[in-house]
Amino acid sequence: MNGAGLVFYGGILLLIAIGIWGILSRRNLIKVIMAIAIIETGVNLLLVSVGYISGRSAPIVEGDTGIGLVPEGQVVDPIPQALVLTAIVIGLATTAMALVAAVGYYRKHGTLELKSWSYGITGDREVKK
Amino acid sequence: MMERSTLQRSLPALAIALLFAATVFVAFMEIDFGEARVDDEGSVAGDYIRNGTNQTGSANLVTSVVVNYRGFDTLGEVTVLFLAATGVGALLSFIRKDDEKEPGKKIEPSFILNRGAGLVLPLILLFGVYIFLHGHLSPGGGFQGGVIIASGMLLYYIANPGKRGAHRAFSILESSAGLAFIGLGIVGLMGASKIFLANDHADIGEVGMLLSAGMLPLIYISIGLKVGAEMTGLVERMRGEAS
Amino acid sequence: MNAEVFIAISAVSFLMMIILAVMAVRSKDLIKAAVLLAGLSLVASFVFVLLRAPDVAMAEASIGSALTAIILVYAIRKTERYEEGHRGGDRK
Amino acid sequence: MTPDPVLLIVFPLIAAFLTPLVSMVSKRLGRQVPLLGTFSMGVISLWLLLEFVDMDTTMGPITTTTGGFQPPWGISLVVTPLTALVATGMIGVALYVLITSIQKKEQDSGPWFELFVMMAAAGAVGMVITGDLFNMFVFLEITSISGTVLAALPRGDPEKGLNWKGAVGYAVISALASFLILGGIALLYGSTSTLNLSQMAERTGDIDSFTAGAALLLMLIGFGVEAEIFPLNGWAPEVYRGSRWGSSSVFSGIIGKAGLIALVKVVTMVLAPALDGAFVMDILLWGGVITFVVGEAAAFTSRDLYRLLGFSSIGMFGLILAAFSLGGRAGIWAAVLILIGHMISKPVLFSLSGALHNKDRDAPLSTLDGLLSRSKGAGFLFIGAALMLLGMPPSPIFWGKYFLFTGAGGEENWLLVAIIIMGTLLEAGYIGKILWRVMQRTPGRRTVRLPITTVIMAFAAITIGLVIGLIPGIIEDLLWMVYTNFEKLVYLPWGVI
Repeated sequence: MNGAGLVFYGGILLLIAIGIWGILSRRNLIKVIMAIAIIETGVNLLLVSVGYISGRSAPIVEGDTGIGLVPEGQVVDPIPQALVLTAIVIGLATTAMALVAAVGYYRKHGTLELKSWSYGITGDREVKK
Repeated sequence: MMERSTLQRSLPALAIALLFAATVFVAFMEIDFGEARVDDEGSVAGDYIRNGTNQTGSANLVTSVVVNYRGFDTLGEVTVLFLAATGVGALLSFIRKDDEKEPGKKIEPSFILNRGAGLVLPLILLFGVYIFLHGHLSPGGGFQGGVIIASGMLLYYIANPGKRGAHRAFSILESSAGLAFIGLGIVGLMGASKIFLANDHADIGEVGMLLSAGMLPLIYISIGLKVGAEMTGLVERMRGEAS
Repeated sequence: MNAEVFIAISAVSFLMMIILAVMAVRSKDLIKAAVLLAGLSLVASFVFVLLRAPDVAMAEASIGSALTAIILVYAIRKTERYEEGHRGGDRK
Repeated sequence: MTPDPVLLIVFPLIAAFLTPLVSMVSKRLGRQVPLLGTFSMGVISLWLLLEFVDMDTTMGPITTTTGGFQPPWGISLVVTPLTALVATGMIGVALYVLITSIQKKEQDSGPWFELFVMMAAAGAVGMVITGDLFNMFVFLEITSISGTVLAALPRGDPEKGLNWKGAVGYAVISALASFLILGGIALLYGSTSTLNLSQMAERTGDIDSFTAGAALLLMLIGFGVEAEIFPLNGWAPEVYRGSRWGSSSVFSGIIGKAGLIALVKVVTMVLAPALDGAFVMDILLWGGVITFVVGEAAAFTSRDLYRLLGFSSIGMFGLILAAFSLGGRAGIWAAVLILIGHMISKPVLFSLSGALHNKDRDAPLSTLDGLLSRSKGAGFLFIGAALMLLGMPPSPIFWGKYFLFTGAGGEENWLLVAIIIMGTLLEAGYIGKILWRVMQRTPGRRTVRLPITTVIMAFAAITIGLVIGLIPGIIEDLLWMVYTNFEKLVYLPWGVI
């Protein structure tokens, strides 16, 4: 295994681990959404690193190369970059939706702490007979 | 007491997170970093690299993937952004009533910000347009150009808190740019290949020129306008003092 | 750029990102966390440049750091600035 | 002539972009645009389904491609008998919800509800028919953003506050789930160099089993959240409890089903061949069985009508997943039949509950007291739909459970048989409980007037269910085709798509 891989994959997964730790240990909704944003950045980095090829340039043909001079063997994988471009925009959309829901939750319940995920019988205690 | 319970929650959480990350990390170590997998037989990306410029006429291969090969994804993506902007507006319209009761602390923009934003706005907008017009030639494109336009508009709004009312125009722009994107896709469906979003109607032209790559720049312009309008709408609605 | 320099630069960037992420998660001040998150995105966009992805770097710098931070700050302004348990915060 | 499957996505998108424009001119007209979009989707999907019925059973999938390149270079859409059936069912649920709420004046400030119901259906259809992994992620996002808005819309007057608790839970968990799926996509793309599902399926046999296992973990968590599989469904009860009946129908009939089919599709096509297939299917099987038992048990103890119906949906998701992963002819047929029966009966139950209790409060089970004497029509429709859900003989669910028992018995998996019987008894318990309340005599309570659209749509839905159950010939061809496709298109021993 090469050192660059260790640095990249290791660094990215530590980043993701911090995000998961944030989600699990924090109760503040906005902080949880921030932790998800950290995970999102990590996953995007992961996708692009999968497409990286050492010693090659960005997937853009120089202006004067023209047709016929295809940059085979010179550029990195363009697909993950295109996917990440999409994923970043989608990430903004999901973050915005989650934030609006958090603001609404705060306005209704007066707190940003999501106390329980009331599963099963526990949620029913609140229901009046 | 508080510190202790935070710690009690924190340590198991950290352990779970590290365990999870370690599993995924070991899995990723199987994928060699920096390896030229695109040169392997049957790699889709390898075919894009070999034929991308010839097939789509775009000098920027990421653009050719985003707009042409995987244009359907991009259509879905601008739809996601559209839905988010609409959804944020819809949900905030129920919250906004409370805002009127207790107006937040308004920050008055300084004179320099006020005047400066007016001067800078055309330049920023022009730069955004430049970015998405050259999406098939250089880094950047519809998304990045759209965001730049959105940031220009947001700066203008911050500097001129009184100026409102462009929401309707943005909404119209957003919808019509989306319809234009689908329309360009249907051109492909009606065309020779009968394939949605096919780029076979226009001449591909000379790679590296502004007027090249067939429908690609047209599609990227509609994406750019749509993303610009949507992001402006999204952030302005999050700000929530308008309309 | 030779391999060692590449590894060294990326290792430093990752170290910075990890420190920023830990600080953002630990901070009780949400505005501060949002700013730290924007910084994390900026470093990430630098890493995207290292990975030869200029398109993604542009998008990350503008969307990931600027717009996400802006909507986070707007959301925090509509709610509370400090997490529960913060000393001196305006707890209700 | 076969319509191009891409129209299934293009029509609703046109309608979605037109909705704000038309609403500016007239709010009333704006509400009709999503209905029109959903209706056109329904026409295309029914047409595709009928294409399969007309053809002989050897017909392969109807495919199309986008972007001007053949797969794997362009994104392809693959419509098989199974996906056509599921897509038609999901669009049917969306139409049911939209048409039934035409008459009701919801106090929303715009056509939000209609728009997002349509887009949830469009995203779900896209998830089911797409032949590309990343495209599936994009459609998943369309679905989950629509789902967040739908989860927030409350019963009764939205001005009194939205169901924020449900919305924020769903938004946060589905965002996390979708990024985990994206991580899985990175893993799979890195090891196969393709995103096309069928090409990926050919290649995953060679990848390292630990890598495949990690991808399986990520995909199970990611799609399991959407499919409301235990223990990833903690967000679901709050959504069912506080959202309006239409949103609950969309979650149980469209979003959850799409997550389920996507999970089955990804796991059986792509990941099972990379690992020990039987082991992977066992994980899905027992995940489904546990979800079934937990869901039915929670429904049994529920005191809130909407939560009861929601937990019952969760139980059904588990049962369908278990049937799919049991595999074989009996398992696949059972899964399809239970899926159809649930898609027909649950929206009817939700809509009748909505007509009874449309307030921003919990609905105790006593809401149902004496329904039959208060309104003959509503009572009979409710009893019919509830019995169909339980699986009384002419119901598709009856045949589904019959095949499930023969399938599990055929494999001599008596533990599975015993657990399914236990779950069904729990189900019979709570359905008996609510039916007992429905048939009670309660003099003095006000009579219920059902909106005419609700009566017509509920009657139509139950009729369709009865026809399928009574004349199995209608669906038999299709079931055979689902199964032969399953064997034929087999990329692999477990291939379903």
